[in-house]
Amino acid sequence: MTLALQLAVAGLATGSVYALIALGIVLIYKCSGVVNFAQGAYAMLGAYASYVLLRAGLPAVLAVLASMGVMAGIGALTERLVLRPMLKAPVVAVMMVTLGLLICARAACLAVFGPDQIAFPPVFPAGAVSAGGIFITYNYIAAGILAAALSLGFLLFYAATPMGLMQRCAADNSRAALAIGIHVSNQVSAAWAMSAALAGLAGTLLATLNGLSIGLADIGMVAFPVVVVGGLSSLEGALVAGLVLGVLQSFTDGLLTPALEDVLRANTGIYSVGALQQVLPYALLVLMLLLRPQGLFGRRGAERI
Amino acid sequence: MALTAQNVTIRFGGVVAVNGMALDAAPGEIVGLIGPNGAGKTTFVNCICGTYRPNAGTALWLGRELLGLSPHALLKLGVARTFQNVASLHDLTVLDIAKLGAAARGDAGSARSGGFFGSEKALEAELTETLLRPLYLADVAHTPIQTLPYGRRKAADLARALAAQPQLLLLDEPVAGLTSQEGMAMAAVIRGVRDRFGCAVIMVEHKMDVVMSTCDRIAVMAAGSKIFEGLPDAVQSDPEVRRVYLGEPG
Amino acid sequence: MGTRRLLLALAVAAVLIALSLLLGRFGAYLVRAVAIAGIGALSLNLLIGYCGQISFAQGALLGVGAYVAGNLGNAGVDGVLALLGAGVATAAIGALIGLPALRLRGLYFAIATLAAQAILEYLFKMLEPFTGGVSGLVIRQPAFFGVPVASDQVSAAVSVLVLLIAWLALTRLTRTNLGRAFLVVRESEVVAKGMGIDVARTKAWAFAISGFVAGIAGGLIGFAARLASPEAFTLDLSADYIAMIIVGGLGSWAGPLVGAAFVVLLPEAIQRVGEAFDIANLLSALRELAFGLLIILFLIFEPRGLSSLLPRLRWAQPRRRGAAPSLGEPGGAAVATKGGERP
Amino acid sequence: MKKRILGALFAAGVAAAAAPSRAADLTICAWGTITGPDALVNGMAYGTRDYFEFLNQFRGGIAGNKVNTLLLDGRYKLDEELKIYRRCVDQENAVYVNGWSTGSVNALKDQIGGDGVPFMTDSFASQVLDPEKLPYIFMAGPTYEQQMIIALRDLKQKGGKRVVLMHADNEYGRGPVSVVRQSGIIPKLGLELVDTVEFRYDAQDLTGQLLRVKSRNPDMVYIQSSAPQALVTLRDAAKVGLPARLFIGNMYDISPTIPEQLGPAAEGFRAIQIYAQFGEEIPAMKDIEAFKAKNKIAKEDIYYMKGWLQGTAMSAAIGNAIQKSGGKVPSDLKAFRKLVRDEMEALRDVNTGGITPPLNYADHQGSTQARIAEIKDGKYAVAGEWIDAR
Repeated sequence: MTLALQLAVAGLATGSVYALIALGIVLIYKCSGVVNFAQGAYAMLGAYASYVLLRAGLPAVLAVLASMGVMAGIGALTERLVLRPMLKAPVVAVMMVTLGLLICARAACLAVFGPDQIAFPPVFPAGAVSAGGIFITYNYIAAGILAAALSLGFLLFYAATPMGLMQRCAADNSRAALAIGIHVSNQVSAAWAMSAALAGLAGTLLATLNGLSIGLADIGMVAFPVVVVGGLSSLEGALVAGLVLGVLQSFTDGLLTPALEDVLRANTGIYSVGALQQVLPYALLVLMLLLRPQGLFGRRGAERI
Repeated sequence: MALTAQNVTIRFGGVVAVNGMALDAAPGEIVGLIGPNGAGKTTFVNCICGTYRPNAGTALWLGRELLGLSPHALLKLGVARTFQNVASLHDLTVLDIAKLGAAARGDAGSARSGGFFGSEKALEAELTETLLRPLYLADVAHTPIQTLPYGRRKAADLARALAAQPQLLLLDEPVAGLTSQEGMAMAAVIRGVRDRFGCAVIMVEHKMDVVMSTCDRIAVMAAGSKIFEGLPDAVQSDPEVRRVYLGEPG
Repeated sequence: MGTRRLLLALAVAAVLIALSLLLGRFGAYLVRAVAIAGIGALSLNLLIGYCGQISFAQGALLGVGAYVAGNLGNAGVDGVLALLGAGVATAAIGALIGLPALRLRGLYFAIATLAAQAILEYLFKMLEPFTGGVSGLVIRQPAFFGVPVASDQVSAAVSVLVLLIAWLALTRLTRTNLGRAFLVVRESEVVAKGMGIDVARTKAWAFAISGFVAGIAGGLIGFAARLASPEAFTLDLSADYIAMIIVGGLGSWAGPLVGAAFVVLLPEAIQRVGEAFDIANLLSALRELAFGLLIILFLIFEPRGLSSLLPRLRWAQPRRRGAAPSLGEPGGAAVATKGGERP
Repeated sequence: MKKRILGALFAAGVAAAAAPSRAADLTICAWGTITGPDALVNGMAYGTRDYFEFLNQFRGGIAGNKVNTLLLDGRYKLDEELKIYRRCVDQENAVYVNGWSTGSVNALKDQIGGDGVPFMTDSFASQVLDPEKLPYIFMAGPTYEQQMIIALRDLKQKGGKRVVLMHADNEYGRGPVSVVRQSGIIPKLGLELVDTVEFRYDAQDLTGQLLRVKSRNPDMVYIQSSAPQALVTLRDAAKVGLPARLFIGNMYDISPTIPEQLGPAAEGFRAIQIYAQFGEEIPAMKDIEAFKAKNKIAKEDIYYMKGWLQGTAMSAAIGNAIQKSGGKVPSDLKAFRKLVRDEMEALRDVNTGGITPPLNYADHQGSTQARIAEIKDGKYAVAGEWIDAR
């Protein structure tokens, strides 16, 4: 039981980081119809930016905020310089251009920071809570809570503030938004900026947990199943699916895989099921696409000709 | 009657786009379908030719139910359509488009595509002579459709539909976007097609002069329903039509 | 197809074959790598460039081909039959991956192929009796029509020959009804359906044919490396192939070949230039950076790819802009998928 | 313009690819993960290259012949490594090749024999160690299986019982673990294998796996993976409250990065140590210091020492081969390679300047001895004497 509880806590912590990344992807998709492969790269860049600023001696809070600012700038710049010229290009081209961005960002960090993992300066106090057989470090708790709080805060922002409303309006119907005086292209830039800043924060949190390396960018790939399972244009879906996936992966690692392997080892010649958690998100994704292609929270839309 | 559509109804969410629409057409007859924007004309056509699946209604064609069949199956039954906007098909030439139409008719064709190994020369010659030349497209047979002026693209789309040798032809605004000169030429072509192939034609169109001079019978739609049906001369004098369609106070 | 194009293709193939027979083993190695990549890119071009179905599973499909051809070859089946077998098996898997495409469109389908890639990679590692697990499958030297392929030069020549056949077959395919139907489906499924094209059947054929060619390319990869390893058929490889057809020019038939040559040789070129300077630890980063930048710049500034540059430079032909296939043109696909795309 | 630059770049590359290599007396070709997932241990790639550079700068090359060394980046990607191998053998005409990953050596083992080129593998995989069937492949220490057995014996001695094996999902990880598991040596030693845990070699988070390990209540967890994965493992072990002293890794888990990044969480972690540490007071260090005075050393760690040792062994064989040919590099490369191989196998009691006990290459391993190192106060310290794994 304590094992299950601890797995759940660990899963929620990672899941909330997934959710942060996935939120960014959904936001960009809603506003500009682009599935952004570079979201993982934003996370990685944000983490490296925080690292540089922390090393420069900035206090943790300031450094993280500043890195989010930097990422917002990078996000907006990407939209202006790369995505805008491709406004009329087909979807495969836009997807590929974001993939190109991912490759470039990784290569740039590789050139500047080298291939080895770097120790991330401590942002949260060291130490751990140990109660009732559950053992968890402050760092883990803080990262998990922060990510979850931010995700929720972002949902609130989107649902309740004027700017959020404008964003929603621009996303739902850009022509109508234009007609009532919303500067749609600015809103699209703003969405990219926000989404990159979110990813940057997620990357920083992830770096406090996992250390700093260009491998951080890989989280973008996990986020894709998350957004599809949640429903490509649903923010709530991204949040829920992120958490669910985090917990599921954690349970797969800690409970399902060993149980499965125990059975297989006892009864068959099969010894291992390998890195099962790695395919789990994708298996889930396929299942979802077959059963409910619009995702957990997505709506089915009619198509016009 | 060859085509008898009755009580065709389709809803999108809460909106009833077509409501209890009825229409029929006989071989060799050109039926015009007119009405203000949003009246549901194109939606009705989309229901008949398989793009949409209506919520209710029947459409019998030579005794067979059409509603619910795919466009692919409909073509085999001799039902073809043209599009309001001709899709941009970068790489395809006029002849390619015509061949696509011919392919859709299945086994009925006299000279079929040569497949992977054979030659298509015979088919090309047949299509050029019987379709492209009458539609004034023979000189641009090998030109990519994208580079042609709008009027000729529409003609190519018509050629595609005709290549399937339809017995029921649905035309969605065949002269929209054409100059009036081109429009009259197209109208003449449509009449020629009818005379030549003897097919039933349903034609959605806005341009009244074309409709008046081409159609044998006219149906008027408003808000998803038919409000009038009759001879061209009678349409203009009907007070209800004048009110909803020509904008005159009742 | 025009006689001129056929002659040109034959001439290029002849030169490549001669080159591979004359070159040293490393040169032959490069020619073979380009030729095999070219076959794989042709296959993907059929799917993405012609039928408009984005797939990120090309790497895994090549893997399927390699494993099947390897197992058949090891069981004593002749190389030619082994390649054909790999083609058929991969066509089946390709069609299976394509199944969701009958229901899903655009982005959703692209992400579904990501899943297919991940799941196949996992299976490569787990199906040990068939794949050799993480160690990979050691493949014996193949024999074609009973003649063993003893040297890298000969295997390069064989690859070029297969490339030529694949190129001729695929260019011919686009001149059939099915080929024309691919193009219409790419532009708009709605229009295609309205035209009476059986969209599901057309897509299924695209996946099967593309898979068949990919399987043959994969088989050649296996025969060349003499090993099929899960580490070789990753998502990175899929991305490489997509880059090839984009850099080369989507939807043209010279594009994939130019793109394959470019993507295979560019890293080697940068490597060699870089070795002149003492930047060993930066070279990989530079290679990746160049790769990424190329993709971005081509997509923004030259969406019709390298292959569209070649004739302009070489013969300075005036070209109608609209006549060439283009990624950047506001095509129906873009309009149909922007924003409103739902499965 | 863009096109022209690309064209020029291209032409240059193709020209370079087609041209024969630079004129030098003899060429050594090495590849490693300069950039990639296991770059943390790439000191050995630099070490081997630097040893030959050292010979050039301080000893006038090998028996008066300058050595051209080529260090390439395999990026831990199989196709890249296979391409590099082809280049080394056929284009650079290397007399001796030093290659990286277990996967690549495994893929190349037949070709290496066919090409007849002496090959020093950085991997310790037992399936490429076979002096009879694979006469051209050499390594520089005990195999992964032997390293694992050293750890198991140590556990037995200390009275432990329950063993967990953790490994990555690649050949390097899964291969040796299944060999040891299937050999039945664990029960033979009176130990119990309570679980085997496989993970993605590029995994960033192993919390779930470590909770699983924790639930098995092990006395020892052996990590068959390299420093980057050991780092993640120990970090997440601390997260779930498993002490580092339970863990022991193979020889690729000795990296200053681990105590540096994990601090107290790494205290007590142990690893199999085959070579002397960088900076130890041994004769070889004097050469390295001399070299360092004139050159920059990329990584000052134990893997650099491994590379240096590999260079020592390779150059000894090459030197003997040149002497047998009358002091000159033979013009027949094929024969020269064969001669180098024979001389390699004939190496006895090669002095390594204290990096390892003297080398004996009859078994293609050089040395089968190792010690166990433990992290104490943020540093690896040798605990105990040389143990022979055989």
